[in-house]
Amino acid sequence: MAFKEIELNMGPQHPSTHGVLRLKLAVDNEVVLRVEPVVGYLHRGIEKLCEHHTYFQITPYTDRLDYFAATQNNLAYLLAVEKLAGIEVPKRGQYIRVILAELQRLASHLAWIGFNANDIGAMSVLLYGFAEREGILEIFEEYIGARLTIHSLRIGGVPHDLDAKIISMILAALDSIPARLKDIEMLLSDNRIWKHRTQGVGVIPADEALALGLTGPALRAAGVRWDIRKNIPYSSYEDFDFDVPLGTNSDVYDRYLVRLEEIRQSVRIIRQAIAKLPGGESRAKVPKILKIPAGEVFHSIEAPKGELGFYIQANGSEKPERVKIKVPSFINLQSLERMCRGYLIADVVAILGSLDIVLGEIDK
Amino acid sequence: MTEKNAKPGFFFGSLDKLITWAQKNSLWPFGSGLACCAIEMIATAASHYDISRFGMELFRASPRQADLFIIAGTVTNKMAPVVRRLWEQMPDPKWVVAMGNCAVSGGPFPTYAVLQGVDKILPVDVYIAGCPPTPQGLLEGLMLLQKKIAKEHPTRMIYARDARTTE
Amino acid sequence: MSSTLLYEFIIPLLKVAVVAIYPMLMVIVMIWLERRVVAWIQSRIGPNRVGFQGVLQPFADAIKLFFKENIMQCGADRFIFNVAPVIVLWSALLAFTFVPLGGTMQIGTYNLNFWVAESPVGLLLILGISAISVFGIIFGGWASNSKYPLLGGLRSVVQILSYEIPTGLAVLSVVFFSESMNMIDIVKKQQEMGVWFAFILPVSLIIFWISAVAETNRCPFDLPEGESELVAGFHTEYSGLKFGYFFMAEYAHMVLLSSVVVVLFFGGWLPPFPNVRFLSFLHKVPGFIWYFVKIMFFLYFYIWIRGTFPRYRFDELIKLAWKWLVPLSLLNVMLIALIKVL
Amino acid sequence: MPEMREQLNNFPILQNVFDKLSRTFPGQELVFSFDRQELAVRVPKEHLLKILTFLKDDCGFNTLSDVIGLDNLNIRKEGEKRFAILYQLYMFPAVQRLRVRVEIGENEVADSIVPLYPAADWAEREIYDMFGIRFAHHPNLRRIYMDDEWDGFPLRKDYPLEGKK
Repeated sequence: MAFKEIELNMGPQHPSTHGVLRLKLAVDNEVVLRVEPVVGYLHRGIEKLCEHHTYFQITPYTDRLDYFAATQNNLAYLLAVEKLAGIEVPKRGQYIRVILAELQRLASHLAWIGFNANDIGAMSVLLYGFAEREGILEIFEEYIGARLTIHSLRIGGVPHDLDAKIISMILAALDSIPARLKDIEMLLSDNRIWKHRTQGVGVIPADEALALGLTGPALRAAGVRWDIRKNIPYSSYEDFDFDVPLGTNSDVYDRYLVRLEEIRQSVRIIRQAIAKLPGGESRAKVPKILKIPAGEVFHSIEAPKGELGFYIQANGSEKPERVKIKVPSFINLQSLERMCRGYLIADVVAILGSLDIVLGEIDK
Repeated sequence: MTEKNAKPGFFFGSLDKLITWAQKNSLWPFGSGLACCAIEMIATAASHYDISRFGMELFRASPRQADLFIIAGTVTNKMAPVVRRLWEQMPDPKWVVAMGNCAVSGGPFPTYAVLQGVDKILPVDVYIAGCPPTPQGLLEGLMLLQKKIAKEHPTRMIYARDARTTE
Repeated sequence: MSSTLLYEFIIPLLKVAVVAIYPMLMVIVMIWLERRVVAWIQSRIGPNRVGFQGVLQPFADAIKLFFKENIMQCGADRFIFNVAPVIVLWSALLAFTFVPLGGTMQIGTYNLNFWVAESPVGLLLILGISAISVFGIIFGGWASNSKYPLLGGLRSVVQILSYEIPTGLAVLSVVFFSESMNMIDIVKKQQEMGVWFAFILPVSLIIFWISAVAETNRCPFDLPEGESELVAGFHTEYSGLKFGYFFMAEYAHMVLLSSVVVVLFFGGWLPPFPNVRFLSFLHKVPGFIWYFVKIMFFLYFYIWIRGTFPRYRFDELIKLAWKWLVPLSLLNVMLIALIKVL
Repeated sequence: MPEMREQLNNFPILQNVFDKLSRTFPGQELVFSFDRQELAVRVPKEHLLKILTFLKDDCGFNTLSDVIGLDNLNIRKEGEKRFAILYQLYMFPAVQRLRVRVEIGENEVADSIVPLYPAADWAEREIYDMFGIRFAHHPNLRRIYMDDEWDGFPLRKDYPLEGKK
């Protein structure tokens, strides 16, 4: 019987492509032969917009890149601008930035666990993850007034100081997270069906992951110890001790374990940051009209999805000449083709979920 | 009795009430999100704000079974024909809610790649402002839609048969 | 009105009406129960705006589905596309004729028995008729003329056929004890032996229950309409009331298989603890109440599983059927045959 | 050049990369710049592949973080080429960064580094899509964001923000 390959289209609208991503699958009766991701359905031209806005006006645009971790995008952009303009952020401002960034990592990972479990069928974990994430969104709503695209950092530091009410809310949220993680782990970690669906699926060796430019939890699951918070500490991350969770055989199950462990480490970091919160100013003096002399800088941080970097080229005016955003999901999605060969359609869904891609970030 | 403003009699009036009551209370949204607003839409469907109280929690993945299309996010020029085709695939009594500034009017992205407002390609019933609108904002928009559905007259085609041609 | 007309024609007609409406009522209850229980598992509230505590929600869904536009795929095969949902729903409803809903009740001179038909091979008929629903699913998948339903249809064929075998063998082990495939005799045998088959044959109960969940395409075996993989599986292209048929058929199958499990293993309409002296007031409660209570437990169990388990992958599903359930049920049948002989 | 060495004194690894580069490529005009603790080197277009292979194999820059396209229409001095491509290299585990800059003319063809770093595949397609710089020997050079039949290259300075109607 002539072998006939079906061209299946996991189109721009599909329950498990986390947004508007199109996967062209060449399928031989459920076994995937080739995967070709097509992106660009959410390209809004943010880099072109950055060239027409001042440094202050660009920060809200960075919220809408990775809309799960808005504060992390702000942090990456602002650290690049401050490095370019030579602005020194006071210690208290740096600590508050670490607290907000790690809270945002918690929210992003909790949402990811929910989506990945929902892709593999466990719908309840999606609801548990989102219920826990609501607690963190309330903190941001109390601190800055918005929930998702919060624009919570400014050039030179943070807009408001952390008062006792917010700190008590943060500590309350941190207390409830480990209990909720235990529920999720009880439901998933040693569940035979979950193990069948995730162990040995989407395996990529460490050297190939490095060559493909993979970063973040997906790379750490391959056993590569690369966490920019540890390698090139920024915004006083060197004051906190936390360990970098590593996986062994780099499959969907290890990425799940690495992210679970990262949630616990983030809770540790926030507790230390609150305990050692120094006094003083929380924002440096920044001129109203910030003109940065010609120069270029590339600075990257450890976002929940991977290494998020900003390249800014200044031309002396108050608007940047060029802003290029090095986006982790864009590069991670490239390795999907390599990871999915020979697996089933159900595995493509699980692998895509384990990469934790966000289309707002990929299409910029 | 001119057909233009034909009033539904008792029978058709109460039949309308029954149909619109049913349509209002079992609006199955189409499980398609485009950008940041989609995350707030899911947060609205999650346990904290719980859209299932209104009977809307069955997010149907296939357009054939959905009757409410929430445009949650930025509609780019590349995505516009896809959104239009998805809307056409939905069975007839269908409603469209434009959620968020990007869907309402292009929002913060006046660029070459973004369609400035989804009402250029779809008939929109309710516009919800916000970038992204908070879950309370989305719930309020959906309740407005429910009120709008309650005022509709699906059996108009029967009691105002000629009106259909003059409409 | 002569008594034969009453006894021979009107009462069986009423009974047929009851058995036809009974699954529909159960479907209505199930829709509400499922959405509330799953919501409760997921710390949500579930529908509570429509009528008192959302009780009218299933009616709202049904009426809305009735008035939806009826879309036909352009390339679809018209007749098969329309017949598929009818087959799936019809096969579930027809099988209910042999399910005993309760014991016999003495009214005046006439003892009214709570089942429509009694046949010496009732059990086989039920399993056979409910297996016809596979045709509906394949027709639905194939006739929609698009890739995802086709994949959904293929998956359901292999799944339901490979789970027929453990079902058959588990039923065989029960028939060893009840020496008859007549559903009423099975219950009478359990009454006679004073113990339910569940306690004698726990292994075949487990096997039967797992294959029952697999046969109704319920989570964790809901691959044919795997939401996150195949968009909506075999009923992707169905809209309006045709989709409603598939929706109702799934619940009707659940009620059917729960009632088969109840009759085979938990003594259909028998009150629990028959020989405990001081609990004898339980006998006053009529049979169908017990049957209903036991069914509700199993329906709740279906929903409970849906709230907790992730979905199987296709090869795991088949491996579970052929590497675990079939050998286990064969062993079980041999074991029971040995016990019966000794 | 010698004062560049002093600047790199407290960065030993970057210093020996600087020495190796200036030793093995004495002829070509490599322009080094070290500002805000970031070492950047400007490389002529013809020797790009040779230098990048040398950096990857001998100097240990084993990962490519990003490929950045620039349109210097407004800020270029006289006689300079219009476009520039920057390769942001990263050395793991020694944790060092290096930026290699190449100047590209209006309709010159750059050569693709996908055989060296597979990660550059989509980044180069994005630069082609946004700036119109073609890459030789690229596996499948197509637009990645815009429609295939979109005319114009959006990130060029002379392309209006609202797009051509």
